Amino acid sequence: MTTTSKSTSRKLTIARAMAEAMAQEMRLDPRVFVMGEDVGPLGGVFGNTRGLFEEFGAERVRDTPISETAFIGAAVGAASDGMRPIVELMFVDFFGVCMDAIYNLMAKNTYFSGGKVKVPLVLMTSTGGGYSDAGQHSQCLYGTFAHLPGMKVVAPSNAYDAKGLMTAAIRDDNPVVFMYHKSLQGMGWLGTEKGATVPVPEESYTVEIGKAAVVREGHDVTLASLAAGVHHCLRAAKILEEGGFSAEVVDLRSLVPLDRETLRESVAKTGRLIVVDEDYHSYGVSGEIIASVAEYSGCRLKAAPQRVAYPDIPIPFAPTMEQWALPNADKVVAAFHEMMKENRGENS
Amino acid sequence: MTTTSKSTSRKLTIARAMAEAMAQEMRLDPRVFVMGEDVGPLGGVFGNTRGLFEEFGAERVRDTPISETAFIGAAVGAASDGMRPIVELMFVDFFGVCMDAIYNLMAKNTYFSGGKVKVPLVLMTSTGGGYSDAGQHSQCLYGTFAHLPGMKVVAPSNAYDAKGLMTAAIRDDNPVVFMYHKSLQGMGWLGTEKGATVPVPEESYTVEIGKAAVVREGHDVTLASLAAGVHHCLRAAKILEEGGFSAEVVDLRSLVPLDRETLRESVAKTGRLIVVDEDYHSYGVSGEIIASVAEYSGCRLKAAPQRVAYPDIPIPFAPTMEQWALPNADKVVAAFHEMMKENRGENS
Amino acid sequence: MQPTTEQRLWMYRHMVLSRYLEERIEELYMEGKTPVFNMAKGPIPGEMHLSNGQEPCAVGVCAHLTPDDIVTATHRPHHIAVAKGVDLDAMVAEIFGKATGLSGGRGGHMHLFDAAVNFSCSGIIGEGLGPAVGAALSRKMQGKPGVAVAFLGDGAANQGAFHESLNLAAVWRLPVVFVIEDNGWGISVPKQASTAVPRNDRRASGYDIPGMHVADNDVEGVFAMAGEAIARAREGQGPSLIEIETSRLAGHFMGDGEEYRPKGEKERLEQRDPIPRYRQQLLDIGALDETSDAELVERAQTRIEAAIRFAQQSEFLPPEAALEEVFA
Amino acid sequence: MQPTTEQRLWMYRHMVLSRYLEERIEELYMEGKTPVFNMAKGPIPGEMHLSNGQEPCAVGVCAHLTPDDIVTATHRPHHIAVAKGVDLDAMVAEIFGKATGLSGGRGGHMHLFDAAVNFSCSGIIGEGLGPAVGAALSRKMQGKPGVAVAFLGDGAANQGAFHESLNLAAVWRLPVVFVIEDNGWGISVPKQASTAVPRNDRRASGYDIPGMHVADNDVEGVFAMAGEAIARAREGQGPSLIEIETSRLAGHFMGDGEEYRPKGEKERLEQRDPIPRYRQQLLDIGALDETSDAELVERAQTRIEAAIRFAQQSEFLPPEAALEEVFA
Ligand SMILES: Cc1ncc(C[n+]2csc(CCOP(=O)(O)OP(=O)(O)O)c2C)c(N)n1
Ligand SMILES: Cc1ncc(C[n+]2csc(CCOP(=O)(O)OP(=O)(O)O)c2C)c(N)n1
Ligand SMILES: [Mg+2]
Ligand SMILES: [Mg+2]
Repeated sequence: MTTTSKSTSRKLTIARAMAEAMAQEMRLDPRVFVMGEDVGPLGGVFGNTRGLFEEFGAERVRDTPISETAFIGAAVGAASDGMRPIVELMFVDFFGVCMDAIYNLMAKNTYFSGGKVKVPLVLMTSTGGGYSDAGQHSQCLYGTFAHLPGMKVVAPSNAYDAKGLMTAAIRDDNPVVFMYHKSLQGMGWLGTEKGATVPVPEESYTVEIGKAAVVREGHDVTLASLAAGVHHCLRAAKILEEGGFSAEVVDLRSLVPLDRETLRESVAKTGRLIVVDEDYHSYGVSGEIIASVAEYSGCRLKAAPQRVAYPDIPIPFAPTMEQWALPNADKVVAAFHEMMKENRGENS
Repeated sequence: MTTTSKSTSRKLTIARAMAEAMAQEMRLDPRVFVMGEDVGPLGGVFGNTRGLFEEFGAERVRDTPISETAFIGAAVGAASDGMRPIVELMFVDFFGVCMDAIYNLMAKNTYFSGGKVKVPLVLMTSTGGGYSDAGQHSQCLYGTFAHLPGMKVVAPSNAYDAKGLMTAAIRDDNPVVFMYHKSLQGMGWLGTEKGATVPVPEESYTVEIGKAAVVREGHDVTLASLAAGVHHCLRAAKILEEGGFSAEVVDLRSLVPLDRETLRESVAKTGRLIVVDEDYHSYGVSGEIIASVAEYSGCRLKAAPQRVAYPDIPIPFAPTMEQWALPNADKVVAAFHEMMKENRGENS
Repeated sequence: MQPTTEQRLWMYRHMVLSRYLEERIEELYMEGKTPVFNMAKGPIPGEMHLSNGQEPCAVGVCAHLTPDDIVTATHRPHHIAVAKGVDLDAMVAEIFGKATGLSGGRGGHMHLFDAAVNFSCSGIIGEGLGPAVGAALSRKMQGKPGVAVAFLGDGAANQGAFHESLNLAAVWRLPVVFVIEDNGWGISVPKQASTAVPRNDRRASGYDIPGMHVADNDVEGVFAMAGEAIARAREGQGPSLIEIETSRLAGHFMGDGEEYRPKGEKERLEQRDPIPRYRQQLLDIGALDETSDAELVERAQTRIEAAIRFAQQSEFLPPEAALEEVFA
Repeated sequence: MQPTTEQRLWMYRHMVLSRYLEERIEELYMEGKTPVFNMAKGPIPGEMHLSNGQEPCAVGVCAHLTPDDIVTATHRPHHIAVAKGVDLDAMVAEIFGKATGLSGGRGGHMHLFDAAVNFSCSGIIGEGLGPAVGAALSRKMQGKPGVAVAFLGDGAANQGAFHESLNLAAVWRLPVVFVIEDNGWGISVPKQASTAVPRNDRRASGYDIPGMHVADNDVEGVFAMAGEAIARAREGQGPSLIEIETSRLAGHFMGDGEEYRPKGEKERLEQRDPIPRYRQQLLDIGALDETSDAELVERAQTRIEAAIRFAQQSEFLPPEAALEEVFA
């Protein structure tokens, strides 16, 4: 199902790419509908439902009360009854008010029913900081969602993947958590990562959930990341190139399923691994990626793997502190140079 | 503050050790009180508050409505106002209905207030399966709690540690999540892991939060685990001993802070690591432990580290399926033998 | 609204079916658990929440439902499953964890899913309310008939999910009925220690929906109120809330010592056991006579015994099947 | 209950203080954000929820409170913080993220904590209710005086935390007052699209507690109702719920285009701006004259300017301070 043609040169932001994927699926399939806070006339606080209310009306683009437990639970009930809801949890930071509906209900009903009840539901939610929204509005929580079985988890780094993953998510018969990073949305007021706004075909296409992409080839080190982190890696790779080193960048795209093969192949080639993760350092994505490589005896590492992750602290408001704590290209470059000091010989 | 005297030969179950620690602290400090569902006259579904209601009455041992968000939120409010609540979340599986109060409030208020508001609160919660309570009553979720900054997380494997960690937790000025494993509680109806019921001094003592314990020394492999997993490791170590191998068992005891030093020292000595974790396989404790060793260049591993974790599936009801999926000593032994097939040479 | 004779007998038969099922489960559950009670042992391991005494809630509501209507039930689901027409063989097999069970043994007694009759339940307090609202929304959006009924305990009426779900259903005027089985207890905590109002139907006005109350575990009272609420829902008049005074004749779960119960409560409740009471009522009005009753009871027992045999004779799935059905 | 002249002037002064603060923040917030609005830029980055128009809720309630009483506020906290007596210098410095801020810049505008006057707030809808209940419990258990007031928006009244907290407070008969600032909006969603009842005070009866209502953003109406509710709480008569019709004169947050507002609404609300209205009221009854008003306004402005200067002249903590204060 994956189409890789990028025939068009039309560039879209992730916000518009998401909205376009939803609109196309809503035109095709009357069972698809959207609900969440401010997804209607406002078009989503992060712009990802813009235009949907105007085209599909209040029945299919439903503003909800601030009742995440009820409306996500309701989405599960609707999905089990034949609908294909797309629900928005405005900030992933709010998961705590509704996690039961997400992980005990949405993620488990298929299993509990022995596969007889399907839950085709997309839960889209914004992640990430960097604009001083402080500790309850800036988290990524990738690890929190990826840890709990029964839901797929994707996090695109650019508009092409965002559209393709959204279409794939809507067509998937399973719950898919679609995590979009605010700094990539292309909403001016959140700053804009230019690299996220890329050519997007007008026609509908899917990007397969569960496949990582090698977005830059190299042979000295593997930089593995997702969403905003991919752009830090790409910038770091450029800096490293200037220094004569060649970095491979793996965009995980999907945390569940996790494409360990692509990751391991890359590290088997480069012999070095740096994981870049805006989620908290411990017990999360960075640990899992490193472990996935370490436990695989096919990878002989030339140096201990490193991670550039968010420290284990709540996210501070003051920009000085927040920016200092966030991953960035310089930290990745520094980690690489640190790594090069270690000499394990060729097969350590 | 840590007393290691085990002068007494009186054995207690973890349930009784927890209750004793609470009672002793409640006698000392009028600010300490207990609340949660069925902690009063019933004495806690898992027996850990038995006797408290009789001694301290309904004011200090408060049965609550089934309103976890409100009563955990209330505990935070009380803790910030000078009280020292011990709150029970009956099964950790229920975290989804109240995680906001736990991680956005309890865990962050100290930081948000710049250290000016303290939240001395113990959140105790039962974990673990093995008795066919199915997918909403059998989880461990260690990784879920350990991943989110701002709360300490402990999980004792025996009554001595349980009492000492509970006392330490109550005296701590920070929120501490105290995770007790049902199979270790010593409640007959949940089966009983004999090794968890150990001599416990009558007098009050603390076990330092954040210190792992080497509960068995060895030199061929490090078996790292916590709570019920420690007993699987100890059994595996015995089996391995019969085969002529010497396993070191590290009881992590505390996930936050994580005692990476003890862990790394052990692996530096043994050169091999198997992590045993009843929590879900991916993005959790097992990944973090492996990564913590792999990223530390002081550990030269003789074989790729392995994990014996719960697969990434909801927990099935049927005992045949559940028992098959759970970690156990045989799986640890098998992982070790698998590991021994790999020959990396001495410094790989 | 008065039931027809046929409806009366249907309700009575399903009460008898459900109770006999519980009695047999109680016996079977204890196999392997004596002399030492260990929940992990025996042919039915794990927690077991029996519904003895709460049958009026199930039958009085489900008498108005078709297989097409949706029901979400609680951790105490058997009586409701029986009344909703869940496949008995597959249900009992699920309780035994067998391959022939509703979900091959992956769910067990708290996770009974029968898509054919739109039944599900869950082990988390208040968790069924959101899905019922969503199923009702689905029907409304698809223009398909169907009412959703969410059952919950009196304890569950203090969960946030209760409030959010009632509000959402009311704002969107959805065909849902919320039915509280008020047995006066949430495990060991009595209702008055956990609920700020004596009667939860009073909370309906906070959502501008009708609140109804049935006293004394009265089968036909439930039938009447539920009939009204369900008719309203079918006619597009939106949700209702019903609270039913019922009784938990057993412990919270099997193994519960019940020391927390006030002395004499259990005996008092047993004297008001709704099944003999309803039987007498039916005898009194001539809907039933001793012979037809004996026949009905025997047929019910035979049916349950067949389901139990089916379950006992079924195999377990191979252990590796644990890995399947995580994703569709 | 009628305010004394002193109370009237106190309320008016704090409304003026709060409004002037918001006006200045509005200007300062936009520094560095023109011509392109980017939330990350300028001396005050991040989200900014102004309280313009909602001052009556803050002053009418806080007029009855001492520093010892507890207040938990929302994501829109400035007016309440000002009325509760939060240290203005440290508060403004916190909004600027400075070392001298209430928490050294770790919290920012949605996370203002001033333990000296028992004030806190949070960015999660409904999150302050549980802590207010707990603080009230703490006072009751310690036998210390003190009432807790939880402020919330009308949108928050549909969160599960609302229901659970009101029930818990009522069951335990705690000294808490829940105050709903009904500005008719939750971001872009109007109240009638999210709330099943026109007035949330109606929900009080679901907890057997008094429900009160104040129409038309009326300062002295708030004062009267809050006075009653707080007095009840102090006397041990348990919690109350008050809903206040107020108005959000600004957007939901700075940068909000507000296209979703019905035409003319904003102008209508501005004409009913509570500050000139209350000023006129005070002039009419002679509590204020033009001179004393001008003086009061000037003093207020001077105070705010001083706080802003303090904030502007303060340093940031060193970046590594981000790692501190995670644990006590
Ligand atoms: C969110 C949540 N909290 C707590 C529990 C534990 N629990 C299971 S049943 C029960 C009591 C429920 O009382 P009620 O709703 O009245 O139902 P009843 O058992 O009386 O039928 C509790 C507290 C749970 N399953 N889910
Ligand atoms: C649990 C949660 N859901 C959603 C949000 C996003 N959000 C922030 S403010 C707001 C609107 C709140 O409306 P209301 O309670 O009426 O307060 P107001 O903004 O009108 O003062 C929403 C939805 C949040 N912060 N927390
Ligand atoms: Mg009950
Ligand atoms: Mg509002």
